[in-house]
Parts: sequence; C-alpha cells; structure tokens
Amino acid sequence: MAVNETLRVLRTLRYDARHFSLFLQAGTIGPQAQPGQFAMLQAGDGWRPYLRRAFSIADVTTWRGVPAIEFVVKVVGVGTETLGRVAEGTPVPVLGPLGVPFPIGDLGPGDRVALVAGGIGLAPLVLLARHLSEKGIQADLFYGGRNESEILKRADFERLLGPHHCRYASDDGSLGRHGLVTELFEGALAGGTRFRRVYACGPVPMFRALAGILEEAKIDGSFAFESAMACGFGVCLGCVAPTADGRFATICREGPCLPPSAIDWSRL
Amino acid sequence: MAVNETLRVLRTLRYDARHFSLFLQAGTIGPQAQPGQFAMLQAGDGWRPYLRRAFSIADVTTWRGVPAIEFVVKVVGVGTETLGRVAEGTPVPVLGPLGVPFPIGDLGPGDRVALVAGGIGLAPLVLLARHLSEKGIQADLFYGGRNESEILKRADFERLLGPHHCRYASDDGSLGRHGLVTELFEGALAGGTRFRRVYACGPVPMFRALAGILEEAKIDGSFAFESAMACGFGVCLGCVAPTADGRFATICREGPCLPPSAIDWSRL
Amino acid sequence: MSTVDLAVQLGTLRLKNPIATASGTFGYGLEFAEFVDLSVLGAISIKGLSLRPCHGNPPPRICETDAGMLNAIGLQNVGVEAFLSEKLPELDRLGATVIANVWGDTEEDYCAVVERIGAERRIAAIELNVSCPNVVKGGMVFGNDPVALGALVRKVREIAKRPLIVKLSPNVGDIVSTARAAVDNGADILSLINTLVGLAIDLERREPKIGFTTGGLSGPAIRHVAVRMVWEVRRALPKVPIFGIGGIEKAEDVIEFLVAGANAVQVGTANFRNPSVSAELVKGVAEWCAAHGESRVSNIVGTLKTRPRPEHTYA
Amino acid sequence: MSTVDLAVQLGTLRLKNPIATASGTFGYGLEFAEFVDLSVLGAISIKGLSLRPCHGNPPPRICETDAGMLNAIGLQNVGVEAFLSEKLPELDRLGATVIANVWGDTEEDYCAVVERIGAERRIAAIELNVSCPNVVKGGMVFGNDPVALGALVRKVREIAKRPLIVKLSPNVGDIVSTARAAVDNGADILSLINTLVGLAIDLERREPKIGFTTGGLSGPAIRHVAVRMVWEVRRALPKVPIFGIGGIEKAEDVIEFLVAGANAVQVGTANFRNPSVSAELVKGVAEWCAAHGESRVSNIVGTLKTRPRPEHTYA
Ligand SMILES: Cc1cc2nc3c(=O)[nH]c(=O)nc-3n(C[C@H](O)[C@H](O)[C@H](O)COP(=O)(O)OP(=O)(O)OC[C@H]3O[C@@H](n4cnc5c(N)ncnc54)[C@H](O)[C@@H]3O)c2cc1C
Ligand SMILES: Cc1cc2nc3c(=O)[nH]c(=O)nc-3n(C[C@H](O)[C@H](O)[C@H](O)COP(=O)(O)OP(=O)(O)OC[C@H]3O[C@@H](n4cnc5c(N)ncnc54)[C@H](O)[C@@H]3O)c2cc1C
Ligand SMILES: Cc1cc2nc3c(=O)[nH]c(=O)nc-3n(C[C@H](O)[C@H](O)[C@H](O)COP(=O)(O)O)c2cc1C
Ligand SMILES: Cc1cc2nc3c(=O)[nH]c(=O)nc-3n(C[C@H](O)[C@H](O)[C@H](O)COP(=O)(O)O)c2cc1C
Ligand code: FES
Ligand code: FES
Repeated sequence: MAVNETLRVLRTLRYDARHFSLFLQAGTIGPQAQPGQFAMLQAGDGWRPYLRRAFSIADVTTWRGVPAIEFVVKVVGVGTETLGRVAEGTPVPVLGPLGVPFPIGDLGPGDRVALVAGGIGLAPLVLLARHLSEKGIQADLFYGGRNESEILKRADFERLLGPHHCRYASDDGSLGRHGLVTELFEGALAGGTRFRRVYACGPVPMFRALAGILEEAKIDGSFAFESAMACGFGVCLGCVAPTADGRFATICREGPCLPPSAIDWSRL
Repeated sequence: MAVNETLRVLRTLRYDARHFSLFLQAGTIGPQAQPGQFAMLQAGDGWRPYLRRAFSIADVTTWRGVPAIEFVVKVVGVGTETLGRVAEGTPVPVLGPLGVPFPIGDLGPGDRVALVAGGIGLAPLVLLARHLSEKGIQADLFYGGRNESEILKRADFERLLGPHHCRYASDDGSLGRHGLVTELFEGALAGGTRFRRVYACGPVPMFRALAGILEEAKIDGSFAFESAMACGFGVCLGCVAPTADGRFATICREGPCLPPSAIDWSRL
Repeated sequence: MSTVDLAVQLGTLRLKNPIATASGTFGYGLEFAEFVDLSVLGAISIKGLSLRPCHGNPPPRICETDAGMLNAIGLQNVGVEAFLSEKLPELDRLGATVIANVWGDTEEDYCAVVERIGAERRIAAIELNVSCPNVVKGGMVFGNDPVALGALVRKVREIAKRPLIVKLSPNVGDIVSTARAAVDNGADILSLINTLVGLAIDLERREPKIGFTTGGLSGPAIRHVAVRMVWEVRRALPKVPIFGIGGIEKAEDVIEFLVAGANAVQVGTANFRNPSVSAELVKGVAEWCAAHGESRVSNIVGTLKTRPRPEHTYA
Repeated sequence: MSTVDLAVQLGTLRLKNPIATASGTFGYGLEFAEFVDLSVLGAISIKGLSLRPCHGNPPPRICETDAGMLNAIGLQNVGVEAFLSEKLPELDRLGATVIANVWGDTEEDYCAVVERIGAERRIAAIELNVSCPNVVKGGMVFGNDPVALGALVRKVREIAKRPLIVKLSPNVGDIVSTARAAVDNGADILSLINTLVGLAIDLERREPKIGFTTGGLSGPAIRHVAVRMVWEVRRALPKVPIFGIGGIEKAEDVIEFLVAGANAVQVGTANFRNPSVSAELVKGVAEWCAAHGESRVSNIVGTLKTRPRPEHTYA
C-alpha cells in the first residue's frame, strides 16, 4: 500500500559531481519496499521543478542506527540538482512504494540469475541483490558505464554477491571490459553460464539489445523501465509504453518491472 | 548610476520571527547609495518569487571589516521569507542604487529636521540619520510600531541622533507613547519644536495623516513611498501613484522620495 | 469549523462541499482511495469515457513546463461499459459522488455514451468534454464553435437523464459565446476551463516534446486565465452554475474561483503532485471560511467587487 | 563564436541578430543604456506610442503570478511627438535599431501616429499594437476580429512609409485567421504574442488585484502557448516573417521559438527581472549555435520536425 508521507534527509553521500546517494528516514515506506519499486520525491519547495520525480528505491538500510531508504541519483536536470543540494534534516515529500517489483517469489536456492545494469540503472539492483542474497539465490552482476566513475556502489554489490560474481564494462575501458555491458553478458552466456532469469535496468538501447539476446537464448527477463512521469500511480496515463498486445501500458503501475516480451519494441 | 551586480550574503541578523537585517557585500552599489534610495533583490533562484523585490538601503556599513549594505526586512510573503532563509555566502542579484533620495543637500548645521517612521518604514531612515549626523544637522526621530518588538534598531538611532532625540509610540503601549506616531509628532509640534523638514516612511494611513499635519503647519516634507514594483527603474510603469498635477508618477524613478504635496491624496 | 456550512448547490446537483476533482487527473477515483477518503470530496469527475475503450496517443504524452505541464494523453480510457461494471460499484461503496466525463468523435458517439449511462443513479452528473485539444476529431472541434457546440448539447440534452455539465475550452476568442451556446441548448452546469493548447520543443532532436505535437497546458500557469473566464461567464450569465477549474493548489485558490463566480471547483494537476491534496483542500476551505467569519461557503460565490473601467485620459 | 552568423532578415528589415526587446518592457530604451549596450541588440520595440501623451490606468497596475505577472498599464506614454524629439535622437546616437510600437483608439488615431512617423529613417519599422487587452477602446477590439483588423491594417499600410509589423493577440480562437487578415491586408511582419487576459483577486478585499480588473498575463507561464501559435502561423503562412514573443528567459527559449518558426524574437518581462538579459541572450544564442555546429542562426528557423497526428485507436 503506497503512502504519501514526508521524510527527513539523513545524509547525502556524493560520489562525484554528477552522482550521489540520498538517505531519507525509512518512514512507513521503507519496510514495505520490494526490489524494483520506486518512489516519487518532491524536490525543493515544489515550484521548480513543478512535478515530483521518480527514483528507484535503491536500498533499505540504516544510517547511524536510524532506519533509512537510500536513493542513488544521477544529476541530469533541475530536479536532481535541487535534490543534490538538500541539507540534512530537510523534510522531503515522498510517495511510495510504487509499481510492480521484480518477480523473485518463484526463485529458491539453487537458482542462478543475472543482474544487468547500465549507468544509473544500478539503482534498483542493489536492493534486489540484497533480497536475492538473503534468499540464498546466486546472482551475477553485469554492470556497464561510460567510465569507472559511473560504476557505483561496487563494494555493496561485491559484498552481497561475492566479488567474483561482479563484472564490469566501460565505454572507455577505465574499468573492466572495454565495451558494452551487453557484450559482457553475451560473453558469459557464450561461456556456458545458464541463468534462470535476467533482471535489468538501464538505457533503452541496452534494453533493446538485451531483449534480443534473451529472446534468442529463450531466457526469462524482467526489466525496470523508465519514462517521464507526472503522477507515478497510474492516473495521469502519461508514462505509457507500447505493448506487444497493441495497447499502451503505464510504466508506473503496470511496471516499472515488466518482461521484455510485454513491450512492442518496434513502436518504443 | 545604477548597477546590476551579484553580491554575497555576509550575515543575517534576526530580530524576531518576522524581522531581520540582511548584510550583503557593498559591491559598487554601497558606496554610491544615498539615503532614501533602494535596491531590487532577487530572492531564491528567481522562480518563486518570479520578480525581484524592492528594499530600502538601510545602512552602508561594515561587517567584520568587509564593506556591507544593510537591509532591514519585515517578512510578509514568499520573497521576504525566502530572503530570510539565505545562507551566508549565497550570491544575491542586486540592482541599485535606485530612485530619488531624500533631499538633504540644502541643509546645514543649525537646521533641525524630524524623521517619522511607521513600522518597517524605519529602514531608509537609518542611513538618513547617519548622513544627517555626519553633516551636523539635528534630527528628532518619531517612530511608531504595533508593539515594542516592531520598533527596531533603536540603539543605532539613539547613537546617531542622541537618546533624547528618539521618541517612540506603540499601538499597545509596550514602548513609549500609547498611540499613533503622528500623535507623538503632533505633540512635539504643539510643544513648540520647529522643523525645517520632515522625512517620513511608513504605511499609507500614516502618510495621509502626516501630509495633513504638514500642510496645516506649512512644513516641508519628503516621504519615501512604497508600491508594488516589477522593474524598479522606470520602465514597466507599474508602480505609479496619482500626482497633484493629474498624472501618474513612477514611485521607483520619480520617487520613492517625494514631497507629500506632489501626491493627489484623494486618488491614492 | 463544524459551524461552516460547506454545501453548494449547482442546479439540481447538491454537493457536500465545493471541492471536486477534475477529469483525467483523478483516474477512476479508485486509484486515490489509498490517499483520500473519497466520501469527503464534493465530487470526482472521472477520466473521459468513450463508448468503446480507447488506447490514446503514442508517447511521449507529458512534459513539465514552468508552473505547469503539457499533456496529450489522447483520452485513453476503459470505455463506458467497463467503467459501469468494474469501477462504479466500488466507487459507490466508497461513498464517492461521481461525475461521468464523456466524449466522442461525433455527435452520435457522444449520444451513445450518454444513452448507455441512462438514468444510472450512482452517477451524479454527466460532464461533456467538448474541449479536449489532444485528439484529431471531436474535442475542440465542438468546443471552439458555438454553433456546433449548441447542436451537440441540444442532442445530448434530449437523451440525458442526469444533470448535464458542459466543459468549455479556453482556446476561444470569447468564452461567453460558447458558454451561452451551451446554456441556451440545455446545459445545466458549465465547467471551465480545460487546458490551453501549447507546444514545447526538444531542441536536441528538433521535435515536439509531446508525441501529438501540441499538448494541453495545465497547472498554476493557467489559473488567472481560468479565473478571468469564470468571471466573464458569471457576469454574462448570472444564474448558470459553474465549476471553476485551472491551476488550483491551495485553499486560497479555491476561494479566488468562488469570489470570481464559481459555485464549486475541480482540482486537476495538483492531484499528481500531491495525491491527498483534494481532501486537504476541503479542510483548508473550511478553515479559511472560519477564519474569515463566513458561515456558509456559498455566500462567497460571485462576491467580487469591480470598479468601472477607466477610459484613457490624455495630457 | 565570431564564426556564427547571427543576422536575420524579416522582409526588408535586416537585424544584426534575432534578439529584440518587447514593447512596454523596455521603456524608451534609454532607461536600459546603463545596463545594456543598445547597439548590440537586434532591435528594441519601444513603449506603445499614441498621438497624444496618455496617462494610463489608475494603480494598482501590476501583480505577480506563478511564473509570470499581470499588468494593466493602460498604455501610458509620452506621445509620438515627444518620443521623436526627445528620445529618438539619443537612441540613434547610441546605435539602437528602433521599432516604434503604436496604438490608437480608432483607425484615425492609428493612422495619425503612423503619418507623424512618416519616412523617419531612424525608425526601422512600425509595430501596430492591435492586441492590448488593457484599454477600453481600440486594443483587442481590433485584435480579436479578423475583419476589423484587416480594415485597420489596410488603411495603415496605405500611409506607412516604413516596414509594417502587426502584433497579434493570443486571446482568439484561431490565431491563423487574424494572422492571415493582417498579412492579406499588407502586414510585412507579424509579432506574436501579446499577453493573455487574466484576473487575480485580493481575497481580503474581494477586489481585483489590478485596478483595471483584468490584466495581461506575461512571462514563462505563457511561453508554450506562444510557441504553439508561432508554429501554427508558420505552418499556415510559410513566407511571413515572424517575431516570436512570450516568456523568453534563456537562450534555449529563443532557439525554441526559432525552431517553431520565428525569424526573430522579442524579450519582454525578463527585462524587469534582469535588465541585462537581452544582451546576455545575444551572447547565449551565439554560444548555443556554436555548440550545436550552426554557423547561421537563420538556418534554425522553422526546423521543427513533426509527426503525423494519430487518430484514436479503439480496442
Ligand atoms: C521508475 C523510475 C525510476 C527511476 N529511478 C532513478 C534512480 O534511481 N536514479 C536516478 O538518478 N534516476 C532515476 N530515474 C530517472 C529520474 O526520474 C530522472 O532522472 C529525473 O526525473 C530527472 O529530473 P530532473 O528534474 O533532474 O531532469 P529534467 O530537467 O526533468 O530533465 C533532464 C533530462 O532528463 C530527461 N528525463 C526527465 N525525466 C526522466 C525520466 N523519468 N526518465 C528518463 N529521463 C528523464 C529529460 O528528457 C531531459 O533530457 C527513474 C525514473 C523512473 C521513471
Ligand atoms: C521602494 C521600496 C522600498 C522598500 N523597502 C523595504 C524595506 O526596507 N524593508 C521591507 O521589509 N520592505 C520594504 N519594502 C516592501 C517590500 O518590497 C515588500 O514587503 C516585498 O516586496 C514583499 O514581498 P513578498 O514576496 O515577501 O510578499 P508578497 O507575497 O509579494 O506579498 C505579501 C503582501 O505584501 C504586499 N506587498 C507586496 N509588495 C509590496 C510592496 N512593494 N509594497 C508594499 N506591500 C507590498 C502584498 O500586497 C501582499 O499583501 C519596500 C518597497 C518599496 C517599493
Ligand atoms: C493528464 C491530464 C488529462 C486530462 N484528461 C481530461 C479528460 O479526459 N477530460 C477532460 O474533460 N479534461 C481532461 N483534462 C483537463 C483537466 O480536467 C482540467 O480541466 C485541466 O487540467 C485544468 O485544470 P488544472 O490546471 O487544475 O489541471 C486533463 C488534464 C490533464 C493534465
Ligand atoms: C508591463 C507590460 C507592458 C506592456 N506594454 C505593451 C505595449 O505598450 N505595447 C505592446 O504591443 N505590448 C506591450 N506588452 C506586451 C509585451 O510586449 C509582450 O508581448 C508580452 O509581455 C509577452 O512577452 P513576455 O512574456 O516576454 O513578457 C507589455 C507587457 C508588459 C508586461
Ligand atoms: S506517471 Fe501517471 S500514469 Fe504513470
Ligand atoms: S517598478 Fe517599473 S516603473 Fe516603477
């Protein structure tokens, strides 16, 4: 059940000029949050930007003993800039948890899955990695970014999944494989690794390539989609994507986590 | 010559929940400022509020050795609230000094004048008191407010003018005379004090009463008027007041300091 | 506060308070049940219904603007049939006062939806959306032209068995003409305004930010245009009940519309920013009235005092 | 940056760059000389001139709104005579390219001002304000009605000896109709838009915040309405030169208008917030072009790519 509440900023952790983690009080949203869900945050006094912004619930954790929700944010415009400047203690209106989470209920020990992240797409995969590891499910991370500094929270992933299960790719070769994360993932498939399911979050070109790979290899997938959102809970009908059955699905309510087969990639 | 420059906040001094002094770097505006002039300040990032706000240049002073301009501000809405929250070091776009100052060039030692302030109308009178005292002109302050906490910067006035030359009135009797500042001033006139000129700043009802008193007593006056302003330098024609010669005068450019006889009080 | 009488009467439509929600910004109401007790609202106008379910426009459908947003949803909806069978019973159970916002491509389409609703008592009123700027047919074609609008309203009025609201477009030269056309042909109530047509451009691609090219501008940016139109219609048609709509965020905004002449308001885009805002406004309006010594909110309606407008004076 | 060609051509009017300032927001230009080198601007449109000096409307004349403001100045101005003798020589000395914005209560009034300007070479163009919402006579009476507008433009065109700009009102149902009426009757250039009519209310007094009751809404709140209208006129009249106006604050806003089809722009309310903004925009546009590999700003004009609009699809 989604909640509209005001949560205080516990801490902002800067990775570099364009990336930071924002820790808010967990409120009643944190304990309910499932991996892949998101929240709508109001940045600033709500006038500029005018609408709330969507952010994946990256982790549910603690900060100095206080239950916390973590968001990992990339600065791209007015809302993310404003959020990056909030002082500790500032009250932030938050609506969440929202959307359909990654499906994990059908998995158990013995299953092996892959997490594929592109850029800021790491965000929803942290909490997913935590839940999978708690359930004893083996997961391999394939994580690509433009360069080393775009590949965030490696220590967390390596702690949760084991360092050998975390592989990286960068466009400039500054970390891991020089090239695309989908090539990294294809390499693993070619090497014979079998995955029961692939969880992914990243830019559309990555999704498009990955959807092709999964279809070819007949592997189940769950992608956390993004879209410009006005409401986040299914009422504005603004965030839709074209579906394989010829409709438009709301990313915020029917998603954000959808199987790639649900999407009409030719109309996206 | 007015300047459009960005000045950093040196310090905010709170008097109570509704009143504060804002000290900005003096920039090139401070040294030029004459008593009665004002500046247009942008509060916040310039989106809410959308327009700049007008504030009298209350004093030109120093803060920890740094040349400073002081504004004395009463919180009444979004702009003044936002200004009251700015952190030290924040750059504030400032346009100034603007408008016609109080006329003092014709005065010399031996002249005696009165300063009449109502509420936040004290603001332009501080710098005036400083200039008058530097020129050796004797000035008496008559200053009224709702209650004691609305009567600000008494120590400054008493230092500049002498404690015996500062008299107060309050609506609730908490400081000085119980009643209106115009009654206080009339009392002084009735007591035989003669003033060469009366400088005033305050709400319209105070101006109206004072204009009547001055006309009757045939005393010269200069009032610092207020009006909602969009530009502050005479181009929007938004801030006008009706004049005795049947026109509309811009308060920002033909004023803010005008003789009460210039105004058509019946149309104001 | 219990002493403030919030009830308002719009023709035969009595609302417990003047706060309704605007079509397209409140889904089918049920999505808000987590955030708002629907029974405390004056009414909810649900997403525009057509005879058959409609898929709407290809994305992108929305973009943010200064103090507002553009949208071109294209009237995606489940269709009147699914609404009546799947949504309405639950809305009724939750105590919601439901306004059915309806649209069609042609007069026949409009009439068919209205016919289907028939005398359904769980629908408090029907609201004709003749002003949607985001569709190729219907929509603004009717809303822009007093003659076409009058003919449509007359046809619908003949078959409508519930109070009939006509929702006007602000994209006109003279709102009074379309208002009059609607009222003269049988509208019981007017809603104004729908969105202003706007265009925003993605400069990197040199393409519209909205897939439909233009979109409807909503939010605080349009509020004072809406208040002006309400006032113009109130002056010209002193008796017609009016829902004021456009950029309402705060209790003061509601009061502003009432003073201008609206009998009630509909809150739109603000529901996206804060899903609890409608219920908060009910409280806020009661508090405003109490603080201002108004014992009945309906006494505020149309109390704007205007001065005669001056002609030029020359020197 | 010196490699970017900023010059634009609007009919016979050649401007060194596409940044002009909008009438009523730049005084007589001279007030800005402290903040801006007037010679770097494409043009300045000065405060609307009438034959005789005019006192304007009683205050209050302005109020702030969300992302904008309302004004009803009522066209206070020094009159064409004083402008020509007292302001124009100084503007000329400062190297300003001057557009004379003019208005009247009647056709005769308009013609008299235009006649007085005659063949004055220091005036680069005449801009007819047929769209001021803040006066009882003239103003929008012409701007709202294609027939009245056409007749006025035709009369003025006969006597005007300088390029003729007609400034259109956005308070119409179809901007293309008034645009066409102006062009068909001899307008050389169109300016759009003037302000949208709005009403804001002081709730404590239950009086309009503006003395004239309504005022004109300007600022970012109206930008996307303006961009849409420019695009509509550009599509319908591919050849007419257009000044785009409305809520311009940043270089990107200028580019948005150009992409939509404006050949140049006029910056309005932003001049109040930041008196140096117009010169900053000249630099900003040059920088944008340089960063985007555009060597001539005029190549950007009308480059919006639109998709065909979808009709409804039903399930
Ligand atoms: C379900 C969901 C989860 C998300 N999770 C995260 C997250 O964990 N961390 C994170 O950093 N970002 C996340 N995003 C993206 C985030 O919402 C956008 O970056 C943010 O809205 C941009 O706001 P802004 O005001 O900074 O940028 P704006 O000024 O609004 O826009 C800047 C640029 O970003 C683009 N943009 C705007 N909104 C979106 C959007 N919703 N999706 C994609 N591009 C957009 C614009 O087109 C523009 O090019 C998520 C988005 C969704 C829908
Ligand atoms: C020349 C001049 C000098 C001024 N000097 C000072 C000063 O030294 N200290 C100070 O505190 N204030 C001063 N003011 C008043 C100050 O400009 C306003 O209080 C301020 O603009 C209010 O902004 P806001 O956003 O806080 O309030 P808003 O939200 O804009 O308005 C809140 C209330 O204040 C009223 N108001 C708004 N603007 C003005 C205005 N310009 N004058 C009077 N009432 C207004 C509104 O009608 C409303 O009732 C001066 C005004 C002028 C014109
Ligand atoms: C996303 C969105 C969808 C809308 N859909 C409809 C609709 O289906 N029918 C309708 O009559 N109005 C529709 N509207 C218009 C609103 O009901 C309202 O008239 C308008 O948004 C102005 O109010 P606001 O500024 O409070 O949002 C829609 C508005 C928005 C923003
Ligand atoms: C205070 C004010 C005065 C104006 N006076 C005139 C005028 O005299 N003549 C005119 O054609 N337009 C006038 N306008 C309209 C502007 O020129 C411009 O068309 C409008 O403000 C929209 O642009 P903006 O949003 O950039 O301000 C005025 C606008 C404002 C805000
Ligand atoms: S964001 Fe409103 S429906 Fe998805
Ligand atoms: S504030 Fe613009 S003319 Fe005075």
